[in-house]
Order: sequence, then structure tokens, then C-alpha cells
Amino acid sequence: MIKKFIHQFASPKTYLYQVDRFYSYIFLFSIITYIISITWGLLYTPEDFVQGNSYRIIYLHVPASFLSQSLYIAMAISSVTYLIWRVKLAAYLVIAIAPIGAMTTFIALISGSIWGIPTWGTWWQWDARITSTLILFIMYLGLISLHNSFSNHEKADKLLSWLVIVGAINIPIIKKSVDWWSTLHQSASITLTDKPSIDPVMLYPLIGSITGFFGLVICLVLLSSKYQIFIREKNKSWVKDYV
Amino acid sequence: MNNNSLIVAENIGYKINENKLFHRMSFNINRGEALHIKGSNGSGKSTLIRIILGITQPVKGVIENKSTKEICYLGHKNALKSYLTLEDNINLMQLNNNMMLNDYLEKLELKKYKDVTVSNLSFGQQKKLALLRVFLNNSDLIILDEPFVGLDDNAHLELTTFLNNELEKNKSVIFTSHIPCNINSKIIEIPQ
Amino acid sequence: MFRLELLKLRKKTRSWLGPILVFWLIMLAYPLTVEFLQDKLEIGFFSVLWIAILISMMLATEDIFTEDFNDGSLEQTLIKNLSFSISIVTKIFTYWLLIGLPISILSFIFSLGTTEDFLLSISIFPLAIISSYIFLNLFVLGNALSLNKGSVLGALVTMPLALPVLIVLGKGLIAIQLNINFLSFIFLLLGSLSIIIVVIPVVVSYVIKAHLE
Amino acid sequence: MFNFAFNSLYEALYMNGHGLYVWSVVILVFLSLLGFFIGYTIKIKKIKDKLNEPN
Repeated sequence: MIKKFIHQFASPKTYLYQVDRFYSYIFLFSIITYIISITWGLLYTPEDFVQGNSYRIIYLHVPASFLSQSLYIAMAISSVTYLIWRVKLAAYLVIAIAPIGAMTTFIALISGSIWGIPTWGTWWQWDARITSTLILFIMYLGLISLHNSFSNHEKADKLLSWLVIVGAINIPIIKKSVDWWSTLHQSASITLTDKPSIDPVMLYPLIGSITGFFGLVICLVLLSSKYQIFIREKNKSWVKDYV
Repeated sequence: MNNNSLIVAENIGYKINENKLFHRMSFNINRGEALHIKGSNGSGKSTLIRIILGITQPVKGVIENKSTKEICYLGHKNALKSYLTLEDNINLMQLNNNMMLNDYLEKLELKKYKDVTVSNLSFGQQKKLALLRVFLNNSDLIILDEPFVGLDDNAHLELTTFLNNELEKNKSVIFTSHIPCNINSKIIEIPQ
Repeated sequence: MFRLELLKLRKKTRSWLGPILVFWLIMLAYPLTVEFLQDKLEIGFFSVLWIAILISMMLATEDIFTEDFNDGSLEQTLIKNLSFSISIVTKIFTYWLLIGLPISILSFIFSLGTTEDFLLSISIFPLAIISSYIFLNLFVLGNALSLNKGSVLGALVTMPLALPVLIVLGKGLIAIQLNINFLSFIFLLLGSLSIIIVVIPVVVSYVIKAHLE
Repeated sequence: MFNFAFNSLYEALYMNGHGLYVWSVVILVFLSLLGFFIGYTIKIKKIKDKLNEPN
């Protein structure tokens, strides 16, 4: 029963129409929230007592590093659906997300190191959290290069999904790395469990920037999945009359 | 669908990156029956064989293999280790404890090359060595992809007689071959 | 099954002796390059040791599947009723036995030679054995993924998986040198090894099946 | 809550020494977002034209 539901819901055609319907709303909502919370965070919140103004990078760094991991988990989930239920759309999603995940991880890395200059004095520090994000970045590159090196799409999808699943083992290591090797990195400002360790005035813009950035990234994923669907289903009849 | 049908295929279809190789192909192979797959090169003969073998999943349709024993298969590549001697290759193919081994080595004149490394053997001899796997098989389905290529006359004759009496032993054979051979078999044509 | 794999690899000296020689070369070259720092040899020694194990394992899996893929014996193993991942596990074990084990023994001898501290070298031995096996499994996955596309892609894909292991090795090493209880690191590696031993062959079997399609 | 943290635009840019880092990150993030959005819209448009041409 589930298989029928998934196939019926997740057929590229219905997906495409859904995306078109919601895309503009999501895009509008997230661009507004993002702009507001960034300006709010950058210009309207008071200076941090310890780090002065450089802490404001948190509004750009935290959403990016948060997204880089959740995008990978999203890829892992869609590769599992692809391998178990042979849902074509899930394979397109995996390939659609990979470059965007690479972008967010790249932003997280660069913003982290730029943030490091004033606070830790060096732009690169072999601290566990940063190295794991670097590892994640290399994994994204590995995934993209693996996908591009195969002409036969079905084969590339299968290999990619298996690599994503094996790579997913690395995500908990990143999570654990902050407390396992208690090193330089400040422990996560927002953890789902305990009380956030930054005071509310700075917290609200942070939550705003995360939701805004999240929405924008989702729009990017929708766009790139549309692109994937066009490439892969180009000689299907419905694509012609859709276009 | 009588019970002695070994392979049953219902309108299987296959396509690579949107271009269709073949579709709506159904056939079934009974025990003791031979099937000759004909088609110009690149028309998907080998892909069909790989689908029957179960290596490749057909994009559409269903294929069912009722034989419990391992399938005896020989493709274009004859799966030999060129850096090892003929003797080692026979061990690798796990044929060394087969009593018929020696007289087939005699028939195919491979006896005297026992410890010659395979890379020094001629193409025909390597083919015969690979065919040992077919002569000494104990499976009830034999699949051969262009088996007669590179064989001299007596080996060609040897293989044809062998395949014919395998059919009498109620085994079934699926093969592709551009070289004519007198094995009475059903024929399937793959359109271009 | 294992006997056959052993036969196949033993006769192919280039592919099992090669990695060991490379390991030997790296370990010999190390003291030569830091001749004047005679007393500080130990600190650099172990990092070079781990990197040498990593590289020789990468070389060991250079053509672990490519050769069988090209000459068609991969299809033959696939058709056999014996499950495909078991034949992969035996293949990896043979490679480890002929390449990983000698390298771990060598690393024990070398560490004995450089640090002259028997207890330290003895405790290095299990770390070397486990990590060489983990690296071998990871690079086998890398090789399987990039079967006919050259091993650069395989290395790029596997590197991120191997790095956390290197981090754990580094931490384990410090624990040994300060001789606080380093058993926890060995168990940590053993734990990840036991997961990898099960997961990787299954994944590799699916990956190769995808290649053969 | 909404008082302007800096008393002049210049100070907002300078952020007593940290402005360079903060604003370079802001530029980086906006450029990459912009780049990806434009990149994908162009790609989709191109492939749409290619699909429309043949028939």
C-alpha cells in the first residue's frame, strides 16, 4: 500500500506541478524572513561582551553549517527511498541536493574561518568540528565527481545512493566531535535539548536567519530538482506539453 | 505453463538512458530445449543474456528462473587468469576433482600445456580452456555467448555433439552465434 | 573459496609485494630525512607510520576488482549460488592477510627499532592491525565505486571516511605515549571495525552488481 | 529591542575593527546564493528552449 502511495505521490509529473504551485510562496516568505533577520542581527543587536562585533557572523555561519548537515541527511533519506522503493524522483533529489550541500558546507567553512581570525587569532584551526565539516565538504565533492563520471544514469544513481548511505556514518561523528574532543569550538549555541546558551536578544534573529536560509535553500533544491527532472525525463511525452 | 519450463519471461523490456533496446519480449524455455538468440551486433543480445542470468534487471516485465542449480555461463570474456598456469586456472574453476577432466583435456589437446601460463596460449586454446567449464558443468541451464568463435573444426564438432547430448539429458541451452551450427533450437530474433 | 583467493593473489607478486615495499621504503626514508633531529624521532615517527599504512593500503586495493572486472570472472562469481558478499569478505581477508598483516608486523619492528620501548611497540601492534583492516575495507569500497574510472575518484570518495579513523588513531597514540589507559581506543577501533566488516562487503556487492548491469 | 546598535552608518561598516570580516562573509553568502539561483534558472530556461525547438 505504501509503495502505491509513494509511486503515486512521488511521480515526477505531480511533483513538478506541486513545486510550481508552492515555489513562489516559499521563495517570498523565506527571502523576507532572511533579509529581516540578517539586518536585525547585523545592525540592531547589541555588541557581544567578549567577541565584540565579530560574533555577528553567527547569523551566517550557524544556518550554513546547520543546513550542510541536514541536507546530507535529506540526501541519505532519499537514497534509502530510491534503493528500497525504486522511486526515480528520490534519485533526482539526491543529485539535485549535492551541489547545494557543497555550497552550504563551503559557506560554513569560509565563514567559520573568517570568524576565527578575530576570535581565535588564526584562520584555520585543526579543531575537530572544523575538520569534520571539511570532511563533509570533501564528501560532497566526492559525490558530485562520482555522479559526473558515469554516462549511464541508472548506474550513477545506484552508486551515488550507496555512497551517501555509507557516508552518513560520518554525520554522528561530526555531532560527537564537539564533546568527544573538547576543543576550541564553542559548543552548539542551540541544542534541541538544553536551554540555548546565548541570550534571547541575539537568539531571535538567529532563529529567523536559520528559517530564512532554510527556506532559500529549499527553493534552490526545488529549482535544481526541476532541472534534473527535465534532463532525465526529456523525451517523456508529458514533459513536452508541460514546457 | 507446464512444470518443466525452466525460464519464463513475460514482455520484458530494457532501455539505456532513454533509448529502448527491446520491449514486449516474451518466451519460455523448457528443459531439454535449445534457444538461439539472433540479432545484429549491438541489438542487445548480450543484454538479454545478462537479464536471463539475473545480472541485469529488466526495466519492464518479469523473468523467472526455476533452476535451482548454478547456471553455467560463458560470455565473450573467458574469465581466465592470464598470469596463472593452465593447471591453476582449472583449480580456480574448481574443476580439478572432476573425473571427466582428463579425457576432455585429451580431446581438446590441452593435456601437454598443463603448466604453461595462459598468456602464452593461443586465442583458440584459451577459448577451449574456458569451454572446459561448459564440458564439465553440472547445472541444468547452459548459457553461451558466441561459443564457436576461434574454435578449430574438431573443437567445433566436439562442442556441437556435446551440446546436443546435453539436450538429450534434459538440460537446456541458450546461445548466440553468428557461426552456423547444427543444434536444433528455437530461434528468437531481436529487432534492430 | 579462501584457498582460491589465496592462490590468485599469492601468484600475483606485483600486487601484494608492491604495497609492502612501498611501506618499507617510507619507513626507511623517514629516519634518513630527519637525520639531525636524532632525539625527536619518536614524535614524527608514529604520524609517518599511520600515513604509510594508509598509503600502502590504498596501493594494495589498486586493482582488487578491476582485474576480475575486465577478464569476466566477476560475473562468474556473481552467478554462483554462494552469496556475493561472502566472496568479497574472503577476498578482502586474503588481501589483508598477505598485505595488512606483514605491514603491521613491520610497523611493530620499526617502532621497536625507533623507540626502543617494547611496551609501546606492543601496544602499537593491535592499533596497526585494526586500522590496516579498516583502511583496506574503505579503499575496497573506493575501488568498487570507481571500478573502471581510475582510482583517483575512489581515493577522493574514500578519503573522508578514512580521516575520522586517523583522528582516533592520533588520539590513541597520545594516550599510549602518556600511557594512560589506551584500551578504550582499541575497543573504539574494534567497534568500528566490526561494523565496517559487515557493512562494507554488502555495500560493495550491490555497487559491483550495479556496475555489471 | 530595536535600537540601532551603531550611532552612524560609518560605524556600522567599521564595527570597531571587525566590520571587514562580518561584511565579507555577508557578501560571500549573498553572492553564492545569487549565483546558484541565477545559474539554475538559466539552466532550466535553456533546457526548456531545447525541448521546445524540435517539435
